[in-house]
Amino acid sequence: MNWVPEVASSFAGKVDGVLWFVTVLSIVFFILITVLLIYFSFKYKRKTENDETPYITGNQTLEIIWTVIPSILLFVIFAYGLIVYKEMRTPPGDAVEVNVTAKQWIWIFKYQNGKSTINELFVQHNRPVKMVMRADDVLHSFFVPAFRVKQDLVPGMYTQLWFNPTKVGTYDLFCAEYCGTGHSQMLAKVYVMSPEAFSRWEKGDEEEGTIGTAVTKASEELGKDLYKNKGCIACHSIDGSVGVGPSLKALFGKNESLQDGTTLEVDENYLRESILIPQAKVVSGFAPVMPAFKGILTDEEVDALIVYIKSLK
Amino acid sequence: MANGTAATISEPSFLEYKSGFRSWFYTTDHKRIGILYLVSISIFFIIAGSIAIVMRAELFTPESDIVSPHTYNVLFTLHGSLMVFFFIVPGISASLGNFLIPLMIGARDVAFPKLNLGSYWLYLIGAAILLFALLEPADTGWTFYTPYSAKTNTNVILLTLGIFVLGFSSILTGLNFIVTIHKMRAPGMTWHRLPLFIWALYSTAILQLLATPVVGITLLLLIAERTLGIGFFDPDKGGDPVLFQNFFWFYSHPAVYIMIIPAMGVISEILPVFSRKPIFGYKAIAYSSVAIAIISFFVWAHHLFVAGISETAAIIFSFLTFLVAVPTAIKVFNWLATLYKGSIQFHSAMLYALSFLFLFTVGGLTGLHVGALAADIHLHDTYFVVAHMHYVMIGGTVMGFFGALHFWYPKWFGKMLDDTLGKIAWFFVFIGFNVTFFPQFFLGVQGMPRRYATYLPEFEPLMKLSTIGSWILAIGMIIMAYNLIKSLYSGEKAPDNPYNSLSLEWQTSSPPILENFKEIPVVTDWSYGYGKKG
Amino acid sequence: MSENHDEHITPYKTYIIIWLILMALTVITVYVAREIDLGSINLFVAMIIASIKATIVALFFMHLKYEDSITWVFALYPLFLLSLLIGLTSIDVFNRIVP
Amino acid sequence: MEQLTADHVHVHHIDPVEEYEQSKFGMWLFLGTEILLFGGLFATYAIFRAKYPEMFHLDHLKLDWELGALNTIILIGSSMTMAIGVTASKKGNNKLLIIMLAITIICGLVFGFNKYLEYTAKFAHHIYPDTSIFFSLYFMMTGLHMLHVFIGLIVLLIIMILAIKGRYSASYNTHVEVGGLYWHLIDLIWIYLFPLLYLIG
Repeated sequence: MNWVPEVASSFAGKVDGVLWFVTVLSIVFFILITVLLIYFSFKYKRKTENDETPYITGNQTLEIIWTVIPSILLFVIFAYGLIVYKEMRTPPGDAVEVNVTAKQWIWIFKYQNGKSTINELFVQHNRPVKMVMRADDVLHSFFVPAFRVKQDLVPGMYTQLWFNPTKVGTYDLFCAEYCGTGHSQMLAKVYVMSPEAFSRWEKGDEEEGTIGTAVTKASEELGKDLYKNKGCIACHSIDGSVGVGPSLKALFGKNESLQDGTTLEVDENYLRESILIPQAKVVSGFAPVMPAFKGILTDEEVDALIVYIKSLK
Repeated sequence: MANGTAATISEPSFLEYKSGFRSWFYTTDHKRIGILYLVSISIFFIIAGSIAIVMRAELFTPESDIVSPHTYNVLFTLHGSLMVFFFIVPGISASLGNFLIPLMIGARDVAFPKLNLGSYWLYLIGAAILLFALLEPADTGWTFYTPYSAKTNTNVILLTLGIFVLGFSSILTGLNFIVTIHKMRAPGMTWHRLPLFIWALYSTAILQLLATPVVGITLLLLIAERTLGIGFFDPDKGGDPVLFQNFFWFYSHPAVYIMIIPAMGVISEILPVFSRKPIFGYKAIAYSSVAIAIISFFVWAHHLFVAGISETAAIIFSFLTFLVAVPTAIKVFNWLATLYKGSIQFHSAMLYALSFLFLFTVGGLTGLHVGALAADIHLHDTYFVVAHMHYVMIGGTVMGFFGALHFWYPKWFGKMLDDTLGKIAWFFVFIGFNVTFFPQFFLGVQGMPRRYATYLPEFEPLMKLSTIGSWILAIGMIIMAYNLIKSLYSGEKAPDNPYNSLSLEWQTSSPPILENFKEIPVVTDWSYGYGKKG
Repeated sequence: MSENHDEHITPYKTYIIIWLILMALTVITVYVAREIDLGSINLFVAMIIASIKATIVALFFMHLKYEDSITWVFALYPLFLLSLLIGLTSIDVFNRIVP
Repeated sequence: MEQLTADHVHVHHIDPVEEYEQSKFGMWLFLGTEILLFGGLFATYAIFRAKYPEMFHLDHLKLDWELGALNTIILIGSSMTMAIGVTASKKGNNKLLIIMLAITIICGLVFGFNKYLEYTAKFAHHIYPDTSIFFSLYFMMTGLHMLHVFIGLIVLLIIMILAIKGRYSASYNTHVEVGGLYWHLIDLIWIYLFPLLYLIG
């Protein structure tokens, strides 16, 4: 079993250093206290009803010792934590900025080249990135255990964090601040890519990036992946239960009444429009909160999602 | 303590002198009010504990299979709110404090008996509001963070209103205790002869009195946000959501000490009696309680290191946080030294007191991890915090509470507890607690966020272990509850002073008579004079 | 704590004088804020005058002057906590980084 | 303890001097709680005034400072009459006590009436608690204060009824002193609210 998650950012090791330092100190004190506790308990266990005990009420020297020594150690812990904290909070000047918007319950990443992705963050290996973050609705928190970074996203205010990924790979991103029903589904992946792979992705030849194998997959399977990875799952169930948005089960061909009072039958065009520009026709009884996926999903991906939705009988 | 009150008393005890509904719900007797609180908080403890069992059962597998994610969110909101506001804050202070303060300082009652009853009624009103709130329970978490709490369409108002009312119950109890301890001590009961439990409750009362109003106004503002549309915490209206967290923790961090200091007081009483030695470092323990009561007001924002507060504030608060650790450490060392060269008897109450020392040490030391800035960034809002907090709250407060129940049971009810059964229950509680919460430290370090209804498969083995632990813990609690109730009927009649304690409450009959003492005792020495002077 | 039960009884005349002083301070604070208008230190001046008024009310109307030390402690400690609440919260709110 | 009839129960005799001291101390503690209850609002005020000085300036001009000043005079006056009442009661002058309580209560009612005029004028101009942060503060602060005035009035009314019944004397006047302390606190809070809201927005 791994004690700590993967060490995948420049300061992750240093954070672990603080963790280990405090842990070792704690263990020393814990052992000291426990051993004395158990030793005293058995050594001085009551033998007879009239055991004689000494009348000891205190000891000035001891009091001073166990006030001063912990105080010093506590100050050292504080200082050590502070030094690493300073580094974690000070992004280097050359850090690449990524705009992060969190909303119930998806992550939207906007890159400097104008690209944007949902629930997938692409960063380049060994290149510091700075996240400039904002929440749309309620508090969220950007947490990547492998990088040892966490920062709340607050509506109406920008917060930031930075990291320098030092290991190519795929990492989990959690929302760590409670944000409602879909909180535990508000997950994303961070892809740390080699410079070559990253620039290929940046140029956009490989829109699906991660789901690199996607092209070869059948549409329905691709749709299912997209449903899980692009955040649909947080609001739209596939088992008929009503969430924040309507369930996708048996949605195709259904008659829906809209907020403007009209009704329509759900067909491919309606699905496409509702994915790309959700606010155009909102089903009555639901709030117009879905983000627009125009410019985020490719035509092929929308097609795949529609095939998938059709399959949900 | 030398006094002549131990003589056999023929008067009926406070339990017997009168019966019937009115004699309880209109009583101004501090001991009966203590029992009323004890029963009420126990009911909420059972409800909130059962909710915890359901939550753990849900977390047995990564998927959501027993309850829906929304229901899970409602459950942890209720678990937190009930445990914090209905059980653990009024817990030791209102139940044992009410029962013991006048007895221990040699008074006939608290300073304001009618106000005391009023506090209890307020508690009941708060509880009644809560019952209505349960019809459509909130899903905000017990912290009610804005803007979610201002936006969710569940019923936040009733729950916060109930807590607001409870707040006033808590304030008035604290007020009553401060005045009682200042003005009603028996002749000769100087400050430096006061039992440490009284010092602890005095410190707690200061926190109750001066921290609670801030959460009162904060929750009131939250209610106003939902009803009147004011926007102090609403970014759309120019407000600041993080301000809510500042205000909320201005109360809720001192509240942590409202929960733990009384338990520390209990330990300071139990250890000397069952070691037959004076408490070590009386003044250090007494003053450190007061120091905690003062310093704990300055540390609230260590809950907000990643919330978006300024770095300057984070650094100041981290530093102050380490300050508050010092008095806590001092207490632990003094308790340990009390055992040295004692004559230690493993009564079930003593077992709880010793496990308090053990578990609270774990809870306190892991507090250093989350107090250190860099480490907290990683650990914040993960299971590490959940484990740390439960080690302090269950390993500390609840162990202290159970210890107190086993220790003072003969005095409350005039019956001896079944000590063997008590030890068996302790064993299950101790093991179950550790199996439940120790794995959560590892889960937290590995990055498992809290308040997740579903989780990634890689966390499954430890989550399963934790759930199994919760069952063992439940078994222990059931055995203990059985013991407590059974002994009421079939327990041996308790002598006035079964443990040969020197403290004043043991010098009157068990259970005490209506006005505690036949004559107000005159105190000539402190209550820890065990052992052979020389 | 207080063993001294011969309570101080304030004569009626004192109250009238205190009232006159309070009235005068009220006029001053209105005058300063509306007529002179000191700009940025307006707040400062107004708060000082209000605090003088509050102190007088507490000392004489509420007889704090004749109370024992423990009452003083519990009268002043909340004010200290309030300044702490405002001070430490301001340290947070007004030092946040803007990325 | 009144319900106890059993003959073998001790009579809980309370020394009036002790009771007086305890109650007065208890009330001071309660005032500490009240200060921190309002404290949350004062802190909110401090933060947002520093954040939005222009808004506070422009919005406070919409308040009727003359009415605020009038209310200040009324409330300080009522505080004085209350203090005189306390002294009267200590001197055993029950008649003066009743007169002073009556004047205090009337002042409180006039204060409330003025507030009512103020609120209705604001509503007429379509100013509500959600109009701006400043008005949120204005309504919350004065509203909570008004609630305290209301509670204070009830307390004073009860004390006045008891005074008319002749319950108080030079040796027993705990309620008067304690009720007086509460009334003075209401005055104290207003002494800060008036300049903060009406004068220096």
